[in-house]
Amino acid sequence: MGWRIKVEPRDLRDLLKRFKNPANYGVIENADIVLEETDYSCGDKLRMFFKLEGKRIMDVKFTSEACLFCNASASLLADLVKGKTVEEALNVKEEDLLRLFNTDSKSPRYRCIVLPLRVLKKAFQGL
Amino acid sequence: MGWRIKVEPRDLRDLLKRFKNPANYGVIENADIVLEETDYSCGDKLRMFFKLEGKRIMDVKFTSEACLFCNASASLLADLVKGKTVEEALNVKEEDLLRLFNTDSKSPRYRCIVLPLRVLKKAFQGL
Amino acid sequence: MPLDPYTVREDFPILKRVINGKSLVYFNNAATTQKPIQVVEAIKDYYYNYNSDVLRSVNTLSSQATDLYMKARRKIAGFIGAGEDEVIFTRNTTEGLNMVAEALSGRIRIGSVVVTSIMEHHSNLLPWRRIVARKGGRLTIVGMNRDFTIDMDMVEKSLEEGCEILTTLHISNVLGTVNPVRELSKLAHKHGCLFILDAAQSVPHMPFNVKEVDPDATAFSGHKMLGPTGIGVLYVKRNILEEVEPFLLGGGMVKTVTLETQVYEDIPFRFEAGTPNIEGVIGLAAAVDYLHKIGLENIAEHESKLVKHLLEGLDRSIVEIYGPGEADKYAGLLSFNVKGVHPHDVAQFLDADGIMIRSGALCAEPLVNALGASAVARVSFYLYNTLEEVDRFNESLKKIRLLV
Amino acid sequence: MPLDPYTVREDFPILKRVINGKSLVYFNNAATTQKPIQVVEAIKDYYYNYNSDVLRSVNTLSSQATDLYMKARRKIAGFIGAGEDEVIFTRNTTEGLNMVAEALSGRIRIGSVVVTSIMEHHSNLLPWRRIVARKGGRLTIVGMNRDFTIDMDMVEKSLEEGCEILTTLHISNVLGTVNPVRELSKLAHKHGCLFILDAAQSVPHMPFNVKEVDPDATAFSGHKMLGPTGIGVLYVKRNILEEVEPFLLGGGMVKTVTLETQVYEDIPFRFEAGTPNIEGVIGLAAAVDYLHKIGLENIAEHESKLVKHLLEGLDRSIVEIYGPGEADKYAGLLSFNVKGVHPHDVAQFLDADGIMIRSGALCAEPLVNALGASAVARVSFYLYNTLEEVDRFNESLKKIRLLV
Ligand SMILES: Cc1ncc(COP(=O)(O)O)c(C=O)c1O
Ligand SMILES: Cc1ncc(COP(=O)(O)O)c(C=O)c1O
Repeated sequence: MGWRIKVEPRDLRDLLKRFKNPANYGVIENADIVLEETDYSCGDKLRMFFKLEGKRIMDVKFTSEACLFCNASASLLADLVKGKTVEEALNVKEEDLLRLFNTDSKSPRYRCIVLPLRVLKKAFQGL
Repeated sequence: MGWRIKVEPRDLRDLLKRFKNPANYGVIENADIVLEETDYSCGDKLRMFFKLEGKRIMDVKFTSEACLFCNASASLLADLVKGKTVEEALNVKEEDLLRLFNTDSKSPRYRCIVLPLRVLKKAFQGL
Repeated sequence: MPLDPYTVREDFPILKRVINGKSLVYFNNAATTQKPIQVVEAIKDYYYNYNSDVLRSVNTLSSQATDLYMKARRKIAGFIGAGEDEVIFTRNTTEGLNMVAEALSGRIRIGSVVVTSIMEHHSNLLPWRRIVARKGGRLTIVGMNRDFTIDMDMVEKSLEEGCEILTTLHISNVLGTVNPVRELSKLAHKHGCLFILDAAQSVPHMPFNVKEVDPDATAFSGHKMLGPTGIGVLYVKRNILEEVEPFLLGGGMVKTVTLETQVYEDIPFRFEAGTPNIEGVIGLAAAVDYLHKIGLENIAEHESKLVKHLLEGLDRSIVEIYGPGEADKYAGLLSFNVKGVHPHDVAQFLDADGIMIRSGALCAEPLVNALGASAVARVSFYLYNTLEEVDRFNESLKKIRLLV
Repeated sequence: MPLDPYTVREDFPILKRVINGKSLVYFNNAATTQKPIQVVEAIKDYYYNYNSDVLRSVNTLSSQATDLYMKARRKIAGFIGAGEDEVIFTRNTTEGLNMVAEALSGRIRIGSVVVTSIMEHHSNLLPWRRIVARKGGRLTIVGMNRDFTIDMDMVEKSLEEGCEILTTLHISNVLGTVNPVRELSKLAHKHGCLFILDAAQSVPHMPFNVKEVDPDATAFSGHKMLGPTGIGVLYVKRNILEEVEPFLLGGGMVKTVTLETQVYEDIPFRFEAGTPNIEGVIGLAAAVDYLHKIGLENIAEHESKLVKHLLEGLDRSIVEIYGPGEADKYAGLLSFNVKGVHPHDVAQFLDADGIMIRSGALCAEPLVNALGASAVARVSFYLYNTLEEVDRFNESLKKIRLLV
């Protein structure tokens, strides 16, 4: 994986191909936790659904009114934490997601990319 | 008359000589109008007393916790308007006072010098 | 004499920047504008030659600073045709609107009505909503006409039913449409209602005079008109200023203070507590000089040309344009969406070509939602933008088919 | 390494000015300080290379500006040992103190007590007086000890009788004395009371860490520490910030807004409505860098030396000195009166020699009155002042015998 952002329309196109209909998009009807957040750059809305068994994350899905980067990030994050424990998931860092996009916190898309992680951390807070 | 300000300690000394115990300083016991104002440069307090007969100004006095310039200006203004009508007094301009001190509205003492006139105008407002 | 943007551009060093290998195209002027050398140099000159406290100290430096400050204040007041004592310096439009709402809260009682519109920026919705909630009043939110301006029939109906305050924006920061502010103020006053105007997007872009428009209060921001951030203007009619409570209390807004009580300073100083943003006022006055030199009519005309050119180049088969769709109905900004592409991705795509636009809900979520969107992309112009830049934008956007 | 004011002066172009034929001596630093080239150039660099909206737009320019802004924010928070999310940008100390007072007004009920001191600047008296008046609470004003610091016995007694908020200044802008803030915060917290600190005169002049002093909130101004006007800092502990209502509402402080309601942004952004003073934050961060480079310990030590020299030179037969009178009891400022001469006239007299001081009630009328005066003259130092300047001051003041 790895998309360099800030550079070529081509990169956006590749990203689009892979995430036009992103994996893990959708609703978990009997979710244990549902959380929605909006980003303060005034745009991305993201809702995440978590199904747990004890401290283990059995399933993660999301719905959104969000951009490519936010959707891609949510989709990848869901893959990353499925099957892990809540504690392990809380150890995922912003950098881990940013690295998947070959970028850092200075990217114009920084907030889009880290939004899913913020939702996850808030969802698991105090668990 | 005429003190150039902003220049020499000598000028201040001359001013002091003349206004150490300024004319018209004091209280009018049966004044028709008494008004006190403080200047927003945080310092000068000036109280003015007016004795009227109809629309004619019979006497003006002042008391103050104020600097030399404010005292001098109040003293000179009192001389200037005594015997005049309220309307004539209201026609006195800031420039008239500033000219007595050979200065203009850019002087550091501008506010001290015009305070007596502001008190007078407020006192006669609506008369 | 029409404005020559190429001459103007010489005064804006940032426009020479290269971003992502392309020369910068700055189309985000409704968010904030660039600053000319003249403004930056005025600030620098102040700092290196006159910096002092103002309105307080008896010394030459302070008098000189005070003189510059008061001249700047007069210039800024004059720019909108206001009296010097009717202008209060704020941080930005947002603070100005919060201040009026708080100041006028005394007029709101149980059942009182404040009328506003669906078009408002959050900064002119939330403060009023808070006031009416606190006082048990009611907020009526009127919709738009087909031409995407405020629905005058609804306004009139609301006013007839009785209302304390009518408040709306002049130019929509999402749609670029211009509300009929003179009719609004006449209508409001006819019904004994105050008219408060959010002029954040109009004062920088067109001739504006409070004597003609006749709002009871209006707010705008320096940073949207070539001036510094951190400085805004709130105009309020003298008679209202005389009767409302100061917002912030402290140094500089009192004549005298005892252990028991205080006497407030005269207007407008009563409303400016603490050390003011002196450099901001001086920078904004330099911006006003600059705008005057170019001419507000010329700026408005120039922006019209740019919008027209933009509209001609947009490919309507992939682009959805918000608002009336006819060039002469827009002030210098326009929002759109590329079908099937999130506006953040559109912005990113244009950014790769060195073109800066804004995307999102533009701090006007209710309006954007009413347009059937959750976010939009916005192009907003100013005096230094050129037809060539619009061509570059239109070319770049054509390539977005790749994504669709 | 002790501070060399002559090297420092090279960074302050204004100090080369000639006023009334004499080279400028600037002794009005408690009012506002001069700005070094480094601060002005940081602002200029921002305008000419990065100027954009921050925290909102998806484009390279905005990301770069946001990155600069957030770095500056972290630096300023770090300067006082605060967490990044505990710092709110204000216009000045005055706004900060008004904000805390309003934010904490929920804790004031009928009969609640707020304790403050006779030493306060108007900006830390009036906002609390308004709150207690509105809520039916009571304001207790404690006096001073013989050493002209806050009367700790009175404070303790008031706290024991029950009090919600204790608020005072750190260094008096009139007396130059330093209140025992660690003891005050410990005492307040022991009695379950909040401690609010006006640090306008301390943060610029000495090492200051919120973790050590432990106030629940504290405010200071950028312009008193080499930074721009129009930017101030309000520190508030995270747990308090989480529970209080935002002060201003509008763009940038909400996550989402519907026609009915809104969800506020996380702290601290919830408290910063509208476009922030970006250049102010960037300028202030440059000022913080500058102060760090010199070292706050060094600055405090340098100012001590100047005060000592000043006191040695003052002719006590004509000059009345306020405060404890011993050099080591003063931070870098001192107030006095020349017997029989109004302080405005003293200031004018010194001005003729190119020396700028402040005179008046110094926005602390109750304190000045308690000193038995209606106005005082004040000398206040900073890192660029020299012993030679103090000599010039003392020489000039001797000549005032002419007036006495
Ligand atoms: C102790 C103290 N508090 C508050 C203030 C107010 O600061 P500002 O005018 O920057 O709000 C000052 C400065 O005048 C001060 O010295
Ligand atoms: C119509 C309108 N009102 C208010 C604002 C708020 O301006 P500021 O962020 O300068 O307070 C803006 C700018 O974003 C605007 O476009």
